[in-house]
Amino acid sequence: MIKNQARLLQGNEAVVEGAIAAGLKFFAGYPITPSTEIAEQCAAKLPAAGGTFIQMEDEIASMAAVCGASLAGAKSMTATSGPGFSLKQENLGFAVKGEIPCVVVNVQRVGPSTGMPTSPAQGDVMQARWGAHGDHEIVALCPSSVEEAFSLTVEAFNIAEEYRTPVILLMDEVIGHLREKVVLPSKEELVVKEREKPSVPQGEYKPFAMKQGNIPGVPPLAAYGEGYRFHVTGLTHGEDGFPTNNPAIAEKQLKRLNEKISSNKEALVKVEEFHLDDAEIVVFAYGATARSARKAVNDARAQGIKAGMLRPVTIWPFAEDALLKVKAKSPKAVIVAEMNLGQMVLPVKRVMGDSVPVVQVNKLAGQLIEPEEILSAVKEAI
Amino acid sequence: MIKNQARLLQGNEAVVEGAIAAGLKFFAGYPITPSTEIAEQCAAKLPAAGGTFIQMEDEIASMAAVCGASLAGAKSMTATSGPGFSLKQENLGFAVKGEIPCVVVNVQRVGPSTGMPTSPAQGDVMQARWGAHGDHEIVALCPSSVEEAFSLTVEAFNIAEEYRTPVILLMDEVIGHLREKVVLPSKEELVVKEREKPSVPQGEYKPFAMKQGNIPGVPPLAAYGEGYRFHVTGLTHGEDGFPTNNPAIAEKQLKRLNEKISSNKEALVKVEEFHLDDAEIVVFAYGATARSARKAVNDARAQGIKAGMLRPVTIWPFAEDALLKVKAKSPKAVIVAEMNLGQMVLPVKRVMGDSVPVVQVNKLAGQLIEPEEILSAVKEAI
Amino acid sequence: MALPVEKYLRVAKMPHIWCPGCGHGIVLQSIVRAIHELELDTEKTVIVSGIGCSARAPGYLNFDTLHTTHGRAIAFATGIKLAKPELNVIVITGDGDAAAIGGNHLIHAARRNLDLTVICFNNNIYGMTSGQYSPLTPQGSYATTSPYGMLENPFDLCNLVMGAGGTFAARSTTHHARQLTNIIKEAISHKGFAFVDALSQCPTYFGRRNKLRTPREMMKWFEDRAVPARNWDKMSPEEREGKFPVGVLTKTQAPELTEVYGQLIEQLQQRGGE
Amino acid sequence: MALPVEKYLRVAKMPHIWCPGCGHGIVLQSIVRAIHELELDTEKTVIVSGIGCSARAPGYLNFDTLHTTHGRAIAFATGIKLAKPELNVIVITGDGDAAAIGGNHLIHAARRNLDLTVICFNNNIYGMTSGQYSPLTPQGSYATTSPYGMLENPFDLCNLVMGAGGTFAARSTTHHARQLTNIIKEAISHKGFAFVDALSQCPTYFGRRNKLRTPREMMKWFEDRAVPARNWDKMSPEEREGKFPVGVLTKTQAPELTEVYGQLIEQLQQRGGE
Amino acid sequence: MRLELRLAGEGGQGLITAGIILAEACAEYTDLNVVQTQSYGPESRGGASRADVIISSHEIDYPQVKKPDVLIVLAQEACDKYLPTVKDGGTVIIDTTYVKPVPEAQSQRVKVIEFPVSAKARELGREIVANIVALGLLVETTGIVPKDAVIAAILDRVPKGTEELNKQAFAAGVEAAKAL
Amino acid sequence: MRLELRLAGEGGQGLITAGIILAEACAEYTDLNVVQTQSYGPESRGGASRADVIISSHEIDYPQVKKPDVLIVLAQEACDKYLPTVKDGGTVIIDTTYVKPVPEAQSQRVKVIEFPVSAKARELGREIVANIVALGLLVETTGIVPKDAVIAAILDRVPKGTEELNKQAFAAGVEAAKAL
Amino acid sequence: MGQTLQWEISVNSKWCKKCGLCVDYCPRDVLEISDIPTVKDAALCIGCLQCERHCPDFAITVKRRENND
Amino acid sequence: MGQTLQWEISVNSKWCKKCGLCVDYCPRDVLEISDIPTVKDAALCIGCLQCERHCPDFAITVKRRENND
Ligand SMILES: Cc1ncc(C[n+]2csc(CCOP(=O)(O)OP(=O)(O)O)c2C)c(N)n1
Ligand SMILES: Cc1ncc(C[n+]2csc(CCOP(=O)(O)OP(=O)(O)O)c2C)c(N)n1
Ligand code: SF4
Ligand code: SF4
Ligand code: SF4
Ligand code: SF4
Ligand code: SF4
Ligand code: SF4
Ligand SMILES: [Mg+2]
Ligand SMILES: [Mg+2]
Repeated sequence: MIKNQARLLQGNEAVVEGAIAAGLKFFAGYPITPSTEIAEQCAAKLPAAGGTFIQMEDEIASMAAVCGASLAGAKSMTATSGPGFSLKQENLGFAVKGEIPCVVVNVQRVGPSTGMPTSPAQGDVMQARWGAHGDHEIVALCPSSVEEAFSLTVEAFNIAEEYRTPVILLMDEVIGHLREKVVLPSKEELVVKEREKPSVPQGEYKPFAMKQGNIPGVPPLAAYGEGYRFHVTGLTHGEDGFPTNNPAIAEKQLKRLNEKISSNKEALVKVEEFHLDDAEIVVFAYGATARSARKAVNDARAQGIKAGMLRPVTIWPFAEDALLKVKAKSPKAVIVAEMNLGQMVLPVKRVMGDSVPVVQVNKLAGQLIEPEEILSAVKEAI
Repeated sequence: MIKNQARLLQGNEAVVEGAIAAGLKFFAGYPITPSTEIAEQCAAKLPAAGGTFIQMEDEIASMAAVCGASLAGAKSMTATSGPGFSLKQENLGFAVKGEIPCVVVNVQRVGPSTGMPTSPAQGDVMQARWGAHGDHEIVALCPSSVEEAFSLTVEAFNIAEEYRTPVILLMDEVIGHLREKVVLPSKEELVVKEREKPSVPQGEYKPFAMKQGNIPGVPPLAAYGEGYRFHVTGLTHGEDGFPTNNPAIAEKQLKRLNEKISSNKEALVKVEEFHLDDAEIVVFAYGATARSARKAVNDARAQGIKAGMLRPVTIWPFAEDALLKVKAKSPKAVIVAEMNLGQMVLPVKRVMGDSVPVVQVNKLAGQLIEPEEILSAVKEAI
Repeated sequence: MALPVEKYLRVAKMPHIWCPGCGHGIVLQSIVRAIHELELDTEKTVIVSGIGCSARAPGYLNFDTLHTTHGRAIAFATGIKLAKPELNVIVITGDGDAAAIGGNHLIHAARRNLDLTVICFNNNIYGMTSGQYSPLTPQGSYATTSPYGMLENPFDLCNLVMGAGGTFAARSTTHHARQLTNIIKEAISHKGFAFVDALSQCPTYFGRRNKLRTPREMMKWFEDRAVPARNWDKMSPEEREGKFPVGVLTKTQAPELTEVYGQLIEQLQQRGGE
Repeated sequence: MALPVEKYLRVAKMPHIWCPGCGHGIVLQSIVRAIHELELDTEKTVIVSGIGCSARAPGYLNFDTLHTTHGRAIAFATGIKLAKPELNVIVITGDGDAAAIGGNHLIHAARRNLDLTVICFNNNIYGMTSGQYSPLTPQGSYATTSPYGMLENPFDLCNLVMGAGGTFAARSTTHHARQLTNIIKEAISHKGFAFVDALSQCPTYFGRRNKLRTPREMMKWFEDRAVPARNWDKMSPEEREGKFPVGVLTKTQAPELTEVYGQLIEQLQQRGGE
Repeated sequence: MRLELRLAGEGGQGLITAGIILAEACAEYTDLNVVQTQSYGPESRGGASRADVIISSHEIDYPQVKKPDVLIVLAQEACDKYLPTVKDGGTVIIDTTYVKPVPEAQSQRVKVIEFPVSAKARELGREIVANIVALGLLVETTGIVPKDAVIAAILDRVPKGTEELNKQAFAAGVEAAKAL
Repeated sequence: MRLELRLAGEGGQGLITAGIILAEACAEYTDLNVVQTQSYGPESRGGASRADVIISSHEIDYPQVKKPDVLIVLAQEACDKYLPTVKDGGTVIIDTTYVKPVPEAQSQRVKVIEFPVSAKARELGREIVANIVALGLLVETTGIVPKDAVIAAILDRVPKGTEELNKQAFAAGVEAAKAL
Repeated sequence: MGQTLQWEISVNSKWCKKCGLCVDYCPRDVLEISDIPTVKDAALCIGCLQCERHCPDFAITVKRRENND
Repeated sequence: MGQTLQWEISVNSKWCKKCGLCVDYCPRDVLEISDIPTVKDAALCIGCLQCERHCPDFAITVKRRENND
């Protein structure tokens, strides 16, 4: 028989396919359920793709090695789950501060602590935003399907490289372990972006310049070994990358660091709007939960209820504008469904204010929320 | 000359005085500016108080040792700043899950990453809430003076022991390094609480029982070496402490774990209300910033402006009720002043909804917000 | 000597989760036997572990037990021991747990000569996460993350502990179950930090990938390669090739940390009392 | 040989932040001299550090430089080296950075025999945070966190690296500045992991508290206690008391990780091309 | 059309592989949509094993199997555990080599097919191909996936040298289903 | 009443200690409120050093010194850096041993007191007590803290055997202020 | 006494995982295994405990008969 | 040639931190220090570089005079 274009891929596998398609050249990781297949696939596939895989001594070292490799010019990635994600926070903060492009995958399982290693959760959504100390913005993407595990990995690399920032691919165990039929785009269809290189002579290069670069606030990045001989530090630094205690310079740099993300929200924040136009009840859901939500919406529509779904594909920065549009239409309720005790519901409530009731559907013991559970919330809210 | 009752103490020193007064018997830490004096004072003072100080190999090990010591029955503490606090997150989550009483001090400095080690910030407030993976509640206290550094340390131990939970003492560099005149309470004036011991026979002890204990949801805690021979794990577990994959049991336990904090908010959440009664402008501030806010309120009052301040002494759980009371009085604005890019302003906005404008005063480059800066925001808002 | 299993095991939790033929059960039995033969007070003995197949052991042991985070068992145990020096504290760990993520805690406890007994269930592989290479996986061996054979050198854990200044390091295997018991007894009795490298077989992940088809075959591998420590020293590098020493490899005396600290407390409290 | 300082230093950043008489400047100079004498390509050499007084060194060096997080320099360097094996990667670290929080990365890099040169500015103390004890602080010495004298045993870092399987370990001191330069040259030239324990003085925190009143006095301490490696082996334990060996303590050859990995890539790519 | 299938037994019986092969057949050789999931034990140490496959002509939203249309069980424990989950009127295929007859109460609720799957595989030469025999049964019983697609998928996956054995095993399953 | 004082010089001159002693005097021997803060260099490696003390009869809210009422400087760099921060009409005490006369523009804005603090200390036997001489000058100039309180606080802190020297140093500072 | 049965060998069938190590390690061929191990010839047993010590599951025990004197 | 000045010793006063190590290490008593080190008697210098090698601040350099042949 002749094969068609499609393949059966596991979510974790699709991440690796996406990463290699995006140009991954370095992976450092430490095994942890339910993300381990990502490391295993990288071990198998990277060397033939001219890249390097290494299993480090722990997650801290993995995150460090990823930063180092990226500064040497390699597109880099690591993958983990909750406990390892907690350990990576300090060096993730370093990547933010040093403006080092890289992709960090967190396939979420039930916490807190060791929790339920093989069961799905969405309990690290707030941690993705706030897990590292100090003020910083973060970009996090949240796939709902194996296809998206592929495409958002490519997107994660593109954002990382374009914005000089770590990007978190925030999966859940359901998507990580799900095998699904997917058609991968051809090389020609793929949009792969590369980091901007400095255009100035070596002596004039300022790795943290305020104004240079294609994207406002994002300075071009040289690679080690190219003769620019630049300095990167986690200390608050000036445009030249050297530490400063001058509050005016510090303030400027810290603002740029944050604004390169926050002021580019329009480009960064992607959502899926499903039957939103006339929706009286809006379900807000992401990741695997959005698949249940989609079924619930369809079922509700079948029963004559005007339901819709807003799915943040970009989970951070927060999809505030899309929600404001929802709010403007004064739906009867927004239902936030998530596999945790209620995390994204907090910003949703903040945006909805006093006028739109926000209802929660939560599940936190390792089971995917079922369409029926959302549907009954929809019915109750109507 | 005869000394009076008062002493000049540094904030960090006061923490150690408070801890020893509360019964501290074990300190494990790793030096980091601006918290190091806490470790140093513990090294000097603990052995004479019959306790043990150890400088561990890193912050992860410190947090681990603190958990171990607490399970062996010793009141335990560690202290750090941002980078170390990031590293502690995984084991902090273990303490939450294992319901292990302990106190974790974070003296905040400017982040992200190494940032400005000797300059103050309040950039870890959200991290304190969300830094560890998985759903969990946390208690965090935030002193505004050296006196409070003492009293809230005692309080932190009391809450930790009573609620079987880690408690974060969230300081900032200003308070940590400030020397101030304080009068410490006498032994008799101090309220020191001890963890509840099991009252059942050894064979019947369930370390994670749903209903036992003085405080609803908080099971008594035996110490290792007392013959109870119990098991503690970071895996999701049942009442007996052994791992379970039964979603019903898991859900119950995870809910109890969270509700023992969230449903006792009334007892846990302390705020200071300053001139709130007739306030048209309410300044929301905490830690060192609240001292500037207090001056700003006084100055505003002197100029005939009805300003007031709400200071969350307990920073987590969030002072929602106190804010709702503020909201009920429909002030002209709530001004949130904090040494970060805007963190606590998010829940404040959520509670204030659409009716009360929320204004931000932020500073993020290592300088304490000045009273004048808050005052001018007050004036603008009136 | 028959083993009163009910005294030491939480029989209600048995059978344990380990695969058929997993060496970890044999090491566990050796520990229980050692505790029994030493007549340790079961109410004054705490067993601490990290995360891994091996780390599940404490759940079956009827003592005060603590199943911590991956790699951190020794650090938790440090807190227990310092807070209550009268307790016997035994750490059960895996080669990944002890030597990968937990390597730092291992060498620091060894350096401090804190009176812990650390027993590494060393199966050369990450069992719990289904067979990735560990820092003990021999060069050339296959694991899910070394699909082309392990490229890195492995540690010799006893050498590592000795290099860190450890006062007791020993090795045995599941094949040498009797010796293993005796070594664990000696380790527990040692005043100071004691490390036991207990070679164990993971038929499910290491064996299967490396053409060692049965548990017995894996244990035969141990049998064939183990050399008693007393003979090891006399062997030439060529003779040592492909072999490893078993037995007590180092045993010296040095001040133990809780003792030293106890003396300090006593001193200062006396001084304070004067 | 006169040192063309402008070629190697970021002169605009000088003078450096170190205290008067701090040994770190002497170690730094030895590194620069070694680089100069080896004629390393300054555009193909990366200097990586963690956090500490020592870790500030890269800021003054006119190379690609990376000042990372505390203890993690070797792990960052691992990524750099693996991603671009043609670079010379030199890690500058402190005794706290390398041996306390960073101990695990040190032993793993040694085990892997990754071609890094790690130079530990070992002043027995945490300088940057104002004088707490480190895992290298000698027993009995005073530090702000050992107000009653250090109670723990210190590491011997070269022994630790050797125990981890390191292929090159050497020690020298700021007193032996010339030897130190030569040792660093040898370390950089070594194909594989190379570790240099460079004893340095912190007059501000270690000296002051331990009655070593001047930098010279501290260096005299090194002078008096250092024994050339070739003599060390012949000394009895009593003779060794209070002394330490300087020189190259171990140097062996073993496959280097980037080479091995490079071969794998080549193999697989050829296979793919067939 | 959305069909939910469950394959359950013990670790080592190869049912996860069978589930994946079935899903690959759909994905790579047909126009059907498909998702496949499986049980991950708390510690993935032997014991029970389960693979679920959802096949649909439409997009598959909710990706989990709650009430399988068809269940095939190769071990008693698996049968006890999953039989009650089968949809009313659904089908259960039991491997009589290891599974006792289904209790009356259940056999009225669902259609039961009995076949000595493992014994048949042993008969063919190696019990290890019981999963492929099971696949044959399943494919023929449901009729949803073209058999040549499944055979192609089998051949994509099995080790060199075992192609014939596996084809025979699949055929045996198919035959058995036809005969029932 | 709220008085803001700043003591500035180089690391090693003991000005932080002097600031703490002054604050301890207020805290432990008077009814005054007091807070003390100091500069922490980015890396606390030598260099400039600064201690601030706020003394008040009321509660002290904002704890930092923005514009000191009184500044005492024992090093040129400190003078250059902090002189401009002094409140209009405030007082600056300079140690003429190390500090050049204050420029015209500033000396019109603030009151300048000149005294060879360090030279005086050297004269008394050890330059190390310059900080205590400075304290004497400061206390006498401001008149806010009772001198016996300060002397008591000095004696609480200084090493055994140096009590007399320190008392003399303090007295010398007081005398100097009186004489000016 | 002589060759009477001195050793009582028992297998806990709930714990036994059928790995066969007890059989492999018995030096006297006392045991055999099809499902769980069984005693083929108890008289051969010398009470060496090899089976017990190498059982990963605490499933086989060898005890001296109490009434054998 | 003879005893003419072969070595040129220079101190970078902006970098020198006055620690005195150069003086301590000079085997020929060439240097002295009150504020920053100065050359007492350049003729005694043997160009051993002890001062330079032990200067933590790259502040003292010893160069062979170029016109000394
Ligand atoms: C922080 C963290 N990282 C990774 C894991 C995943 N993990 C669990 S056990 C394990 C390895 C276990 O290997 P080993 O210690 O050798 O024990 P074994 O299972 O082989 O007995 C890993 C990587 C984890 N639980 N936590
Ligand atoms: C995670 C973390 N923990 C602690 C610190 C604080 N810290 C900075 S440097 C240092 C120790 C430095 O000692 P060493 O490595 O010996 O360097 P030295 O300053 O002595 O040269 C510490 C503990 C930190 N920056 N980050
Ligand atoms: S996976 Fe390996 S180590 Fe884990 S229980 Fe099975 S055989 Fe033992
Ligand atoms: S504190 Fe010590 S190590 Fe740091 S610069 Fe000063 S002398 Fe050197
Ligand atoms: S005790 Fe020895 S002889 Fe007896 S059955 Fe066991 S192994 Fe065989
Ligand atoms: S060794 Fe133990 S588990 Fe294995 S077959 Fe024998 S009795 Fe059963
Ligand atoms: S080169 Fe030698 S002799 Fe000349 S000044 Fe320097 S140390 Fe003295
Ligand atoms: S050694 Fe260097 S810094 Fe020290 S006094 Fe001499 S020239 Fe100056
Ligand atoms: Mg293992
Ligand atoms: Mg040091």
